[in-house]
Amino acid sequence: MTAIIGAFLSLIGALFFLLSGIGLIRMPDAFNRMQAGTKATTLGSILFLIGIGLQKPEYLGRTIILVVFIVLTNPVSSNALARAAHGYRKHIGARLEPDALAEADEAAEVASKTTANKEAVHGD
Amino acid sequence: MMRKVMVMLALAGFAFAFLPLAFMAGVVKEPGALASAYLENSPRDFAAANVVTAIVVSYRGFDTLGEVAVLFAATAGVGALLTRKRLGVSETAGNKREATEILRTATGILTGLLVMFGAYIFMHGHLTPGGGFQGGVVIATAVLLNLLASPGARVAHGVMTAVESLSGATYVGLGLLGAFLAWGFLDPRTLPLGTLGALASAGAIPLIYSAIGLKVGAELSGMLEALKGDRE
Amino acid sequence: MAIDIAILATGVFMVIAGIAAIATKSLLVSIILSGGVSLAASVVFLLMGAPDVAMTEAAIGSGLTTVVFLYALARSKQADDEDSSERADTPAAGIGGAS
Amino acid sequence: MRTLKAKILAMLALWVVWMLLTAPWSGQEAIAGAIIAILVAFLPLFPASLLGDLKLGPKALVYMVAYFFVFIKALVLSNLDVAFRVLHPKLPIDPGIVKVRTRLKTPLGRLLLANSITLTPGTITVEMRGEDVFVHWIKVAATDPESATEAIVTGFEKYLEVICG
Amino acid sequence: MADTVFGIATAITVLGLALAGYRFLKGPWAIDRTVALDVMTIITTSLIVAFALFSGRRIYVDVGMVYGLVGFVGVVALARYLEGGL
Repeated sequence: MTAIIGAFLSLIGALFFLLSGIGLIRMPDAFNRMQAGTKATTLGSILFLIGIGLQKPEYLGRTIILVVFIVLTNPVSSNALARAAHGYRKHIGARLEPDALAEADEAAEVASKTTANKEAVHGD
Repeated sequence: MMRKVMVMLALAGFAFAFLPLAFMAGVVKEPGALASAYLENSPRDFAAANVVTAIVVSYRGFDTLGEVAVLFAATAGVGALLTRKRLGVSETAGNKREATEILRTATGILTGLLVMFGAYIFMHGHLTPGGGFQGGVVIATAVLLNLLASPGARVAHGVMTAVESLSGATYVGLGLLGAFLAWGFLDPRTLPLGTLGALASAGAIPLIYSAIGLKVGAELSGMLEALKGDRE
Repeated sequence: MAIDIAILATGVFMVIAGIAAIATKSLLVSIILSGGVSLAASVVFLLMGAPDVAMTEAAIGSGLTTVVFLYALARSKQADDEDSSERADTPAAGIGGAS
Repeated sequence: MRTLKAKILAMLALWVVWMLLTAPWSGQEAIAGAIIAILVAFLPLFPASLLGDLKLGPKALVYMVAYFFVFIKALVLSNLDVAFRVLHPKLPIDPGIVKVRTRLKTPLGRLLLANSITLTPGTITVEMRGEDVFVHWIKVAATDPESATEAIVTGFEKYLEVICG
Repeated sequence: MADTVFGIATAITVLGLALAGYRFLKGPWAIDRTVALDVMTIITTSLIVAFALFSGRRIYVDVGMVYGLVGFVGVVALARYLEGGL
């Protein structure tokens, strides 16, 4: 009985894997591809691996470690990628309607420039 | 253009030449004389469930010692070449962008897990796939993650050198012990063989593989730190 | 039978990625694609029943070698920038375009 | 005191992971795992003081369980949202980066918050600076920080504040 | 019953992997390839565990764990290179 439940859980997880693939193909830029890829593979791998663990109970320990590892690391790597992609937003043609991060960067740059000018004036 | 075409032709030729290999994988064949001798003897001689480990550590133990020595020479060469003066790069650390807080925190949590996983791999080399080299690379990966998360950080050189020297000395010492107590240099039968499949089995193989793993991990960490480029 | 098809498909992916790695002009894209080749090679080794080799290929071939290449690329670019006394502030420096 | 608590927690966690890895349990494996866990947790190279922020009172434990279910629900909802957007023939997206605020101070809490935001409907954490969190939102519904915080952060923050300050 | 359903699940997963591989080969930007590499690593890790189940050898799961770990660190290294922090 648990074997059949596990197989169906794996099937649902596989559908989410397929969804992540379709998302990578259809989405227009890297940020949105990341949205589809990260979320769908995380839930997909949880369901797929736990399904395998239910089919063969002696696999369950290792698949649980693998699931914890993926849930912990997958958002971190996609966060690092998103930050890297933000540096290239004009290149990759990403449409970002309000871009609060770019505004904050510009504000910080202007602030540092004005303080530098003040210091220069002070030095004179 | 011509060069690229030639390279692609060579690549296609390789693909064609290796095509029959793909169809042979599922076919069960009789292993050759040497292979069947190994398969038959190694569980009896060394009580190692993983035959590859028995071959690498015992039957071909001297080769493995040579490989470790070659790796040591290579990393020492990288370390000697990539000092700051030689590269002519003055203040590289200043130009580097800091990583996010998220990556730094996650690194702090993951490092212990990765080091322990590396230890698991090289301690179970005689039971599961993997062994000293793979476990050492996993440990080096943990150090690499720290270097990626905080480029300005320094790896404790003294600790690395101490670990490397100690594990290298342990490796050679275990080999000499085999020469005196058992049949020859690097013979693992200095400890009781134990039952097939338990952790404390296969004589000294787990100890030898632990020494190799720590040595490889320390060497590769030192190499990555040298590649980081801004060391004194 | 299914295993033969899997090996063949992974091998085709490896060949295409290898050709693309040669054909591209950007060094960065070349490094990424050769990392993909190594990951596929590791799967082929596992499918052929050599888990030790597969683990070595995954750990060294795709992890360590890719990172060493990336470090080398970053270092050589820094040396170039210092020579021409320009800083690599422009994001265009490392994006790697269409292959 | 806090460091010692962190080390002991890290040791226990590592030992549990070791036992899960070596599934058919035996005494030898348990002893070897304990030795390795103590060595790794007390190694001076890798400080594990992050786990010291975790609170272990009965209220925190109840909130941990509740947070687990909230997280799973948000994860499933976000995947259904992705499925809707990806499979819709017109791709209903309107992406942008908005700024939200968090009150969390401890590194562990901020990591958990960032990971939770990344795995919930339509959002990815891009950057964290002080109390500002910049979030890529696949369909921007609110641009001012207050209402965006209300929509994205508050649901997790009230649990994480109890779990790890 | 369970075997059939699980076989279908594996076939669907391979299809998802093929779509991600298409994006990996096509690009157009390095960052797109890296995103596709991230997705491919996780799907392949799951497939290695499924292969361990098919061939009935639990030790293959270890290979999958090393694979997932190395893939994560590789993607983080690529991201750090792209943002100029390496």
